[in-house]
Amino acid sequence: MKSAPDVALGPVQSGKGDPGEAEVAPEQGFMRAIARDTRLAFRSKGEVIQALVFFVVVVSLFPLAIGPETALLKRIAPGVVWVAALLSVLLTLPRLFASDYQDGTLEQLMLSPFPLPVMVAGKMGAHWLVSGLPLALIAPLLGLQFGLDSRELGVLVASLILGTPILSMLGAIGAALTLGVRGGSILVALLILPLYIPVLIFGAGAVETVAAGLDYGANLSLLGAGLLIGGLTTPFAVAAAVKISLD
Amino acid sequence: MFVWGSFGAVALAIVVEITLLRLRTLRIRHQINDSRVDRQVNDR
Amino acid sequence: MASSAVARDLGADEFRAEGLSLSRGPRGLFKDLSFQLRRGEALILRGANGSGKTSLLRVLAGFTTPDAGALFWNQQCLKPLAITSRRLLFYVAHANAIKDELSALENLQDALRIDGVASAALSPATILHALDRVGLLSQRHLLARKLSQGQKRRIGLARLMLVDKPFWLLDEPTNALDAEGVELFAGIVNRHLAGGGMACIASHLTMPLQGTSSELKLRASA
Amino acid sequence: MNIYKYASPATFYPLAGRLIPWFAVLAAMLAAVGLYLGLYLAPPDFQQGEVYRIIFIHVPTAWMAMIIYLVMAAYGVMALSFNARLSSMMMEALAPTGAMFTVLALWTGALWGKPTWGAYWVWDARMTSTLILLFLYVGYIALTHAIEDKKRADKAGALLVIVGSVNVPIIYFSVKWWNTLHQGASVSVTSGSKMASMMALGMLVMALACWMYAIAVALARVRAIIIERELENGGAANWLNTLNTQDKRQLTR
Repeated sequence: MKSAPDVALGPVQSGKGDPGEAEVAPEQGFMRAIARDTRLAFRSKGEVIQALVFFVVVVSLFPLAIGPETALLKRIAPGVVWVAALLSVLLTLPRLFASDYQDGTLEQLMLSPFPLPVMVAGKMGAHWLVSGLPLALIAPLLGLQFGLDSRELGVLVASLILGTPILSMLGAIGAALTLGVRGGSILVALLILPLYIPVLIFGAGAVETVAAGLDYGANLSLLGAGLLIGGLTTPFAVAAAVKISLD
Repeated sequence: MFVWGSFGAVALAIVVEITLLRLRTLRIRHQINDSRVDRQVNDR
Repeated sequence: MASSAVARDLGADEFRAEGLSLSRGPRGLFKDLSFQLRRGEALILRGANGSGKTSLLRVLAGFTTPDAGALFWNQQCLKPLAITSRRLLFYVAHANAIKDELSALENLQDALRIDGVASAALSPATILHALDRVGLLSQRHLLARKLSQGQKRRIGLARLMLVDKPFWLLDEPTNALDAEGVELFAGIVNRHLAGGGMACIASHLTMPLQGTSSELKLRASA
Repeated sequence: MNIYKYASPATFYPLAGRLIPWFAVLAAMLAAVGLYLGLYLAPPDFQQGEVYRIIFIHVPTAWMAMIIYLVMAAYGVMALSFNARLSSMMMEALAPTGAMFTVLALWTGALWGKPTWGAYWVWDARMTSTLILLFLYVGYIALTHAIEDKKRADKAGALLVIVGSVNVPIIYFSVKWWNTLHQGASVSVTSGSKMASMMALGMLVMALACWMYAIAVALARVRAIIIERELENGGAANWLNTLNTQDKRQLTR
């Protein structure tokens, strides 16, 4: 089967009727995908709010389990908040593709002139806006419960803002691989949690180092590096995973 | 005690893995024989 | 009609499938299947359930990689889901690509945005006209969740009227449509074919299609 | 090109059958030499006495756990790029053995930790990373069993292992970082007792023995997988007639 390179069959006329239409650029596709998924998420707000409430509840369980003495709570605070954030993001991962897969819109996305990695990156961005970002914004409130001072809360929010997008990116791979599979949501957790461990270590580690008065810059920059590398590589992996799942 | 515990565990794991493989081949043999018997029976 | 303009510009004259074969586990769905479609032609896929109609359409759309065979567009081999094929193919399956959380109007706007239509050309006029033609103008702001299966299918029909791509792959497009809906559907496809478009439709109904259309019977093999 | 001749499962089946005895015998011999070196020739360590001999099985199994995962990733790349069904079958064949070696590495590590550091589990950087590696193995096995369609399961598993293998060094780095953050420099597995050349040799021989064993078991399992998939596709009957007598006798008593 001779496979020729992508053959351009003349000027692509995607405007309706007026041939002079400028070609719609891929970043436009990215913005459209983010806008589309965010709107869809706000239409079914329930899921988004439930994940947020889950985060708050899980975090407040620990003082009840471990006892109220502040010294201990202050030590475990970063770990508790980060693990709760991890689990909360994990809860909303199936949302990424499942509904589009059921109602057939995922196939429309795959047949869109915009490259699939761009559209998938948009979906990941939208998922972060509705899951990771809200977590990072209300985390300081919970940090107060654990007696963290303002500097530690600042680093906690910074680490969550840098870390949660990576969770959405890696999680998208798991969500795409387990599309349409029975018991998929638990399977996603099993597949993706090992990959979350470096983010957890550097995220929680950042807050611990600032609590110990050390330089937390390294942790945050490593998270930033993960964010950049992830941003450039995971969309392609997720696009491949979607194609595999729809084969 | 610890030394024999370690080497013993490895030996045990190897034995278990090999027996599981043998069982799998036996199961396949039954499947093949059954499918060959069906074929001869209804002689499609 | 829009699609004829696109077909001419893209020079989409002839689509050819050669030696396609696919099997799902023990079931060989189709073997060494070839066919050719020129502008204005339609191919109707007949066959009982599970005879591979849907799988064939998904192979043509590029989702499913066949065990053997290739697709050609104007004698050039087509990589599945490559940018060229994505600009030429429109595919809709049983689940007719409608988001329940969006209204009829929003669904159509969303579909066109995904289709890469420049935002300037997203004028509601053409969309409202299409909705009017399928009789959903009054319910255009109603969430799709509240519409009946037949009405959702009609949103799909409105979507067809706005599609800019020359080669349509439709899987049971007339499901849940009443007689008048089927009439409307045939009209849309005929206009598409008359405008130089092509279509491959899996359906049980005999289609009142004017253009030259051929049939392909897929046997439900063992 | 000869390579593609053996890339098809049907022709690879008899070849694998012929290779298994060789690897099995090699594994047994190497293991015998390795054990002799490790248990008799090597002098007892002045600090830990006899207990350090666990190294001779702990380090090879830990190495194998890692190597098999990377070999699976290599097969995964081949499975995705060349659409080679045999590569994904080899992945499926290697996974259980890799997981077994990981469990053994953890088990022997714990048994060695108790007398040396006083506790079965001390969150040592390498041991923790090996534990995470076990989760990656279990993830692959769970994913490939959860998806019914074999073709999709193969490709999905391949992609997961590739993504996993890219993350393994990151996990190792982050766990090492985490470990030094909390415990200071941990006792590394080998630096405790001085690395006599005898010990290095013993470990190397045992590692090779484990390697040969892994190949033999993987080849045997891949033969089983080839037949199972043929049965699933209903093609086993006629394909069987092409087998040579020795394979056929084994399968159709």
